[in-house]
Amino acid sequence: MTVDTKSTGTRNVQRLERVVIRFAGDSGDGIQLTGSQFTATSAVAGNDLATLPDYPAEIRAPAGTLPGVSGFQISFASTDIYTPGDAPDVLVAMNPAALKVNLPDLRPNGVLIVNEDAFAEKDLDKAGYTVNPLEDGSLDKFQLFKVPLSKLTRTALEGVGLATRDVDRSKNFFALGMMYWLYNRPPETTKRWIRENFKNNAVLAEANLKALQAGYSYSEATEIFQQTYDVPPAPLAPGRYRNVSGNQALALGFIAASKKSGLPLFQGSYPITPASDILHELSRYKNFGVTTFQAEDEIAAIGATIGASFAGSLAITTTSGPGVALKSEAIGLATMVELPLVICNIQRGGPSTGLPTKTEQADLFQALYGRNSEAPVPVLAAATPGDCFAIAYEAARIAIKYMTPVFVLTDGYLANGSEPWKLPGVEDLPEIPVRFRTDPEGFRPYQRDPGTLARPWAVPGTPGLEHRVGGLEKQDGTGNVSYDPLNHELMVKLRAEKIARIVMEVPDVEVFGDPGGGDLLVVGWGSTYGAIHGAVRQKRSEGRSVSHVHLRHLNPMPGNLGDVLGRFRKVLVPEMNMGQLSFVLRGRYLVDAQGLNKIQGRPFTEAEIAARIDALVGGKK
Amino acid sequence: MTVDTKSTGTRNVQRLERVVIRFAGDSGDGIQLTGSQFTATSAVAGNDLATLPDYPAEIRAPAGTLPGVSGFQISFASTDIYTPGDAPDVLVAMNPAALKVNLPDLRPNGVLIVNEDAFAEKDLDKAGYTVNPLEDGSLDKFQLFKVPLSKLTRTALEGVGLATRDVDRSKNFFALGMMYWLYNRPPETTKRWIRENFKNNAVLAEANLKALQAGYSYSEATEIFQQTYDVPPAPLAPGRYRNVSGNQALALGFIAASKKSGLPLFQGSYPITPASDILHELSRYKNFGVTTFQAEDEIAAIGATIGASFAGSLAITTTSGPGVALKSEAIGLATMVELPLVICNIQRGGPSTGLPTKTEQADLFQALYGRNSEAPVPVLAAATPGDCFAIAYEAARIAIKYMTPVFVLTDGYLANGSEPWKLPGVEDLPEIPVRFRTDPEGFRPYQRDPGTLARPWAVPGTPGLEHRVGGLEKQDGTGNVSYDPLNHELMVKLRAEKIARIVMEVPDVEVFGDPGGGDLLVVGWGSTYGAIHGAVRQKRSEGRSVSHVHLRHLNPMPGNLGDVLGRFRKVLVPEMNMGQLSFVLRGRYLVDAQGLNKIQGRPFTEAEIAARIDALVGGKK
Amino acid sequence: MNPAVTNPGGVPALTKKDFATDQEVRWCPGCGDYAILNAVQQVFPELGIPKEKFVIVSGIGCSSRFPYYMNTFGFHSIHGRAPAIASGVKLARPDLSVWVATGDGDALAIGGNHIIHMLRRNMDVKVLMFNNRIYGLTKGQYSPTSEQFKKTKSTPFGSLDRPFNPIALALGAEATFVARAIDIYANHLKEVIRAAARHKGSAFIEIYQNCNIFNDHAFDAVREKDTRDENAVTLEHGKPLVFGKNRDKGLRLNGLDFEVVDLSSAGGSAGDLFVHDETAENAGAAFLLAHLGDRPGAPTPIGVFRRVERPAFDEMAARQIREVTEKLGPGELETLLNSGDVWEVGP
Amino acid sequence: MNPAVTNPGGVPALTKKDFATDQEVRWCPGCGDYAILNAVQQVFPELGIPKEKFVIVSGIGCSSRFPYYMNTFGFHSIHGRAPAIASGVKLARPDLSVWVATGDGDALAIGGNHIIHMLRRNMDVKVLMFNNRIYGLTKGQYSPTSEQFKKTKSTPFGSLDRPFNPIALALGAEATFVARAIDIYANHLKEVIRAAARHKGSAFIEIYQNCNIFNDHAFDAVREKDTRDENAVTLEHGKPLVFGKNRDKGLRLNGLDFEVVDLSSAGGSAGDLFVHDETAENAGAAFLLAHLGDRPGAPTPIGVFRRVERPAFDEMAARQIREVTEKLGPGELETLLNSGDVWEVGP
Ligand SMILES: Cc1ncc(C[n+]2csc(CCOP(=O)(O)OP(=O)(O)O)c2C)c(N)n1
Ligand SMILES: Cc1ncc(C[n+]2csc(CCOP(=O)(O)OP(=O)(O)O)c2C)c(N)n1
Ligand code: SF4
Ligand code: SF4
Ligand SMILES: [Mg+2]
Ligand SMILES: [Mg+2]
Repeated sequence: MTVDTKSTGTRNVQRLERVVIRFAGDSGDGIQLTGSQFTATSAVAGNDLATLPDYPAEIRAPAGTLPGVSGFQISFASTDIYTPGDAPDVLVAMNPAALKVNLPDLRPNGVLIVNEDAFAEKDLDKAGYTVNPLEDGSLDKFQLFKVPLSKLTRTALEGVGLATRDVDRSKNFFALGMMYWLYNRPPETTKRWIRENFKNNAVLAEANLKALQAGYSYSEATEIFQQTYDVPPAPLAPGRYRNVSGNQALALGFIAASKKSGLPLFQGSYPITPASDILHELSRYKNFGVTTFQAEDEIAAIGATIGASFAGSLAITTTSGPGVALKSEAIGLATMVELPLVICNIQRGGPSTGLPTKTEQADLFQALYGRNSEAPVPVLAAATPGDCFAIAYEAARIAIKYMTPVFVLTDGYLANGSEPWKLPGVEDLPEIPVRFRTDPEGFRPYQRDPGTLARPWAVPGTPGLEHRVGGLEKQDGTGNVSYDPLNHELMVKLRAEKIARIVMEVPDVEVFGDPGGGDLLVVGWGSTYGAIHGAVRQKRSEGRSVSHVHLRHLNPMPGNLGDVLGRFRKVLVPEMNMGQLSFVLRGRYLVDAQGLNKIQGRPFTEAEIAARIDALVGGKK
Repeated sequence: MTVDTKSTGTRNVQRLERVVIRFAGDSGDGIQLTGSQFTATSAVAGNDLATLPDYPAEIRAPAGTLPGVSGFQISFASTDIYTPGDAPDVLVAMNPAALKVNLPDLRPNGVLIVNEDAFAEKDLDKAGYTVNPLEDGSLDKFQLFKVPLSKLTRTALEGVGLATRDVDRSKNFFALGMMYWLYNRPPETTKRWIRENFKNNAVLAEANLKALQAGYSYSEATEIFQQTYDVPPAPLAPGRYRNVSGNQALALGFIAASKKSGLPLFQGSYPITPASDILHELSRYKNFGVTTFQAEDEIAAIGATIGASFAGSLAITTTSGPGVALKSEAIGLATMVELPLVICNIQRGGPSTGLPTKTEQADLFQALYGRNSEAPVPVLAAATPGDCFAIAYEAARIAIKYMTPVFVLTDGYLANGSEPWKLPGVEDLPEIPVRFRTDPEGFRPYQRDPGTLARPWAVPGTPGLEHRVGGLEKQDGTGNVSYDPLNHELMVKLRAEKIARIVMEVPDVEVFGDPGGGDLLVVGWGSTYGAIHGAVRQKRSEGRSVSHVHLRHLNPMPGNLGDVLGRFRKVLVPEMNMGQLSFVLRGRYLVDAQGLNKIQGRPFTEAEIAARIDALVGGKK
Repeated sequence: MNPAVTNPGGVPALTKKDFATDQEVRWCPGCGDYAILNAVQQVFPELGIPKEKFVIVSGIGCSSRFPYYMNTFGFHSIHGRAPAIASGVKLARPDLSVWVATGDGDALAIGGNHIIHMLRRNMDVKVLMFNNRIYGLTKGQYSPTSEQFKKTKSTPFGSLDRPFNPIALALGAEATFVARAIDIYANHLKEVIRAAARHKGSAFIEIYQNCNIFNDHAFDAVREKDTRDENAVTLEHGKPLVFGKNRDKGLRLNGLDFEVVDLSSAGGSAGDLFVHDETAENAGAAFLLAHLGDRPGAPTPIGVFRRVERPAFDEMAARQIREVTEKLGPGELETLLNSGDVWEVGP
Repeated sequence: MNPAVTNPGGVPALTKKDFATDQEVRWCPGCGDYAILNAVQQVFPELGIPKEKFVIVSGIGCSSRFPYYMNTFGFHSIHGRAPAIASGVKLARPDLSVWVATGDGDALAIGGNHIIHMLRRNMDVKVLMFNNRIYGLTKGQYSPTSEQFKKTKSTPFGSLDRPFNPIALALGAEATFVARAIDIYANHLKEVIRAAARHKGSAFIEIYQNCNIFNDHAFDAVREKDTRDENAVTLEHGKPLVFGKNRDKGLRLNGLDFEVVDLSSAGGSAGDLFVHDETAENAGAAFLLAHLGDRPGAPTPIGVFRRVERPAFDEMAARQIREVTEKLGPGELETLLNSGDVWEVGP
């Protein structure tokens, strides 16, 4: 929450607790870059933060149109924060279309910075404005700053030796420079980034550096902002931090698991939004012994993954919902041959192709039930971008220990969003022991570990362990094909029991709030963590009897969950779907869970959850 | 139940109420043929009946081995019956392997007819017998008839002009002749069939006719059976009957829907056990305007089906569980473009390739939830082989009326099993009105019918209705691509609401037993109908307060189901899976449904269900 | 029936505008897709087919947005499956003119199997494959037609896959019509599209398409004015293969190898040049031509590689239904239900 | 590394028996699969590869039960996906000798895409495709290699699909090793399998296999003693193409067409016969030979159509990892985690 952002009329530095800024412009305007630079700088400044990129499905929708608008929201604070914020305090709009799409979210009296050079008639036309909103008074309730960004950038870059078209591309750095000044942030991190990133193009590097500096100086010189702000560092737990997106963290988690287990990492994948970045990321780490295989489709991707697992790799496959649909038959095979692999679903809006660049968490059912017959698989879900690291690591550990495919669910919001992430100590990571079977004496491919029920991992190349696996039902112990009725029932139950026993790996849920019970328990999973947590904290601070439980393990669920649910008078499950977790809780625990369902391709705001809490346990009227 | 089958010592005809016969032999022995001939004859004789074929996954497992054993069980009766019976009264075993596999099921004092010519040492070896069971007294508790079937057949066929190997192939007809005599059945139906079927091979026709007659005459002449039996016609409802298997009935149902709707039938399919026969069946009916397309895989099969639906056909795709897995992405597309099609899943044992020739009903979750994101689809399930006709017809009707893909679930047991089926009057079938949109005036591709919420079916070739559909989220009404958050939520809800409204088509459940409530309600779905119904009838006749509800509509469920469930103290759900319907009932109605789960690749027996009923509401001790 | 054939006249004259939709075209400025759209919008009105009889099916990719911009019936389906869906449309309604718009990823990565099966079946569907040798929509991963060792988002150290040669693959799949064109050479592209429309059966057209965002300059050699004449040879039915800015080079067969002949030099004679025959029963020449561009110094052929007549699948399917119906009589539901061993149970 | 090459000696001598399993072989009596199993069991011990280094992956079908009968590592996977799984095995462990056993349905219907992609990549996996021109396991539907107009369970009035020519398809997919053999001609089959094993990269072998239950006699012309010499020509590297019971016929190129030469007659001379070159850079001859059997009077070639050296995918992938590691140094987890903009928050 911001303490006070009102302009006081004299130039001064005001201390704020939390700020929400949204950059918006054409998809060609470099908005994602601008946003991530501001993020990096805020991270280095020690703020807690959360981000929400939002870009169109088209590569380049026609310039200046509403569908072409790209946005990036960042919330940074001197306190713990959990979401990129509900309503932005500041909106930077590079053109009329960006203004039109984003203005409804700007909070009253918010700061609105626009590139007034982009408000010519044809620009207004494309955005569907009949009158110029900069002139018709419709923006009166905001603090409007009309800045001739294009013109100023051109002036600043005179003589650099770039064509006008290219010069105009630098105007995002000009805007960024202004924002750095406004928030008293040194532009050093970004300068370093520009130098590094354009090291092969000195002219562009110079242009961008100049534009950045010009924006900064312009703000200082013109005193356009009568006030600047300072958001002090957040009291983060001591340690080393970096800013990571969910997809990055996921990739790092698997590399860490590979290193700790001593197994080479194999990724079989086929590009799909918003999962492709994991492939891009991992393909850079060949010197970690990572094999990335871009297959001809999702089926081949998981096929190769299963093959690599059979051959003794830590094998993963990464995709989004439609890709998981294609992989379902092979996942069934993996449950039958009981090989370790991790299937990551970076969920997006559906059904079908749906809203490919938007977020949703509607593939829980698919992960749990989306296969023919009884093919149970553990399901884990990350709560925040940084948590993707831990979830990936944990999924790999469970897969190997229990010899099973494991599902990891994240979503577009986690994948592209970022937060400061406290680096784990490599030595603190749990061990991942791997015991390949090597002894031929008494070897039986489906002989199970009495504790975990895992079968042995006997990889090709091991003398004396020649054996056959496959998708037909196996005889208990020998693994030979068996059509025996009772053996089939036994095997179905053994496979189920093996997954059920993974509850041993699942920590009991911890209740944030009143562990002993109360009026309302809000249960969430996945990326809703931040919004739910923020809302519950707020409502608790207002005295409501409301608690929060967040599930990172969807199958098996924590052993104490049934008990915990029973202690609350009401249970609310906010989800970005039509009530999937809610249904599962009802079915498993016969608890009358109610859903709060948002299916808009964008995350919950804290306010939305807070409002429902109010409705359920009485709020301010 | 048989009234009395004990031999009385004098030759006479005894009247029985119900008989269960199992034929068993090598997969090369023509067992399925023998079984279906006995079935046809019993059907024509007016019995109620039910059958259960059971054959190995291999085309021809090595002759004489246990995995090569093929079986066919038929139960026929003068009363209503619901299953092929638990323990056979008669077992015909053509070789030692067939004896070994099937003997455990024969009821004590049952009739056991064996081909003693097939019990040479090497035959015993292959079946794993160390001593000859025909001689070691181990069969004393049965009425054992050792018949030199091979020798007798060879004698009978002398001079027909067939090689010994081919002569031996006719011994199944000899055995069938004996059974006809034993059960006082005229061999005419089979004779007609032989003449028709071997019309291009006079020698084989003669051989088989002779063998059949020889078996019949042999029984009469030798008086080997001191008693024969008569099972009078069952009091079936008046009408014309024929015997159908589930796959046949399904095919007929779609042809009927095609005729009644006036739409050409299109089937896109890829062969898979146990669904292939639907393709075989429909491909014979080209003169009904049926287009059957054997695609390169299941994805292409449903792809073509969606295309044909777009182009205005009554389009169906038929497969089993692994094939459905592959189709999941396309089913999502079908929900988005809202086109009518029917997806038939003839379920088989799983997971993965599992037990391809065995039955199971473990794909309910897959049908309900096996897709990315929120893609609801109506799900129907047939209860008996004959019911497949009605379900297919109903699925087609709903698909067209609501413009939606519809799932039909049957299973291997229904598909291959058969029962007497009362022919529906063509004029009694419900109408299937089709209203293609033709008027360009005000046409909007996603304008919905206010009642059903169906969108218009505007097929290519219609002037003025040119429009585009696809898998991206659509704008309400126009169907244009839309990334608007609130529109997305609206559309997700509209799609869900459309499916929910199909409850208007779903009759309220009728309780067999005590509609007002009682101790126990047994809820079933699919092919468990017969076993549950039989068990519940039996237990009711013993005075237990137990009722039966059988679901043919799994989504949406009948409107009164929640109420009905609430009237019973306990709810039991027998399923050939780990508890899928049970879970859904719990989740939807918060009822503490208990599962009775059998996952053995074979159907429940009445006794198994009766035993659980006893355990729950107290039975005979 | 091929609608182009059965609807020769009586159709109100259509224009390019009739085929434009009200949807904003959303490709990057400069994308080669615009040129292809333009060409198709120009050819369709000429074909004598009523507008409502066109169906364009696509998969997923930048290229697959094509149907949105064509005012015909359209289906923007799922990744790779357009040929299957189009096959269903055509089987259900052989009177429609069915087209597939697809990309190199859509058609040859995930959709490879459907394409080759549709081609071998000779289903009367026309495929426009926009080959930009990259995955455009997912922002720049290499595709099955990308050159080996290409550095892309997913292969920062270079890709390892050897590419498909789409023409050779189509020929290997027994395609009856195989052609190649270039996005911006409108007249040639339109000629090829017309020929595909006239062809009865599957037609496969590879269109070199520049993706100026993720794979700019991929086709410069054959696409830029100043280099193309030296690097591309246009296949013309019944004509010798000649190319070069001054049409001073020709191609001659030496055994099974093509060799370039300098027509301006003394030894070069137009007499022994290879004469292209689209309709040759033997696909050997087409196959050799498909690989011509691989060899240094040899030009890349554009135009129709192969065009042979075979019965179309959809036509045969319709005929089979007609013939069986003639033979057995139209199916009667009542009779069908009553077939087999039927018995009567009295009241 | 190709294990055949890197493990030349030091391996205890293996025999056929070492490769038999304790599982009962469950094909129909008389099925051609037995002969293929026999041949493979005889060749494997000769290859100088330790038994545990063999992996055989299959899909689903009668043919795909193959791994159960080979005492190596084996994977009986799902329908059509064996090439993908095998690719994963080979990428993870390039030191293994990886084989795919598959059928015409498994490989060319549902699995068509994986096969062609594996071939173009030149993944070092050997494919034994049992072509019986039918779906055996599902009891007799036509397959993508069945002749057109075939009456089967699913096509009682005759199928309409034109078949794939598997050799042509493999060549169209840029395969580096393509061959054909016949189930019961053990010596030739074994020779071809040996050549595939020696080849570094993908090898595709089509094996004509008789299904005596659902498609008996499909290959009689080239499979029966009395007809085969007239109907089949054996391709031998560096040798002219000669066939006939009395080796009295030869094949000569006339332009791009093969023609049969009667060597016994006056005009016939062995001098101008076509000399087979497996290793020709240009796949044109192989492609022409692939279609030879289509023409009446011409024999069906068996043997190796094409065998060219290209770097294998798995080898390149391993090399890329080595090279990047050499260049950047072995990855350190600690360093990786600490990369980018890292900052310290004090206690
Ligand atoms: C099942 C599935 N997998 C992956 C994707 C992601 N995807 C969309 S388009 C595309 C590739 C597009 O490449 P291409 O067909 O060459 O089209 P272009 O964009 O280059 O025109 C991919 C991988 C998807 N939409 N669906
Ligand atoms: C996903 C899936 N679809 C279909 C099947 C059914 N099926 C099993 S084998 C087979 C075809 C086998 O033909 P082929 O590969 O030629 O093997 P063959 O039995 O002739 O050796 C089919 C369609 C399956 N097992 N899985
Ligand atoms: S990304 Fe490439 S192919 Fe896609 S629209 Fe842009 S320029 Fe065209
Ligand atoms: S069905 Fe055919 S292919 Fe299969 S085992 Fe029998 S003979 Fe062999
Ligand atoms: Mg592309
Ligand atoms: Mg086959």
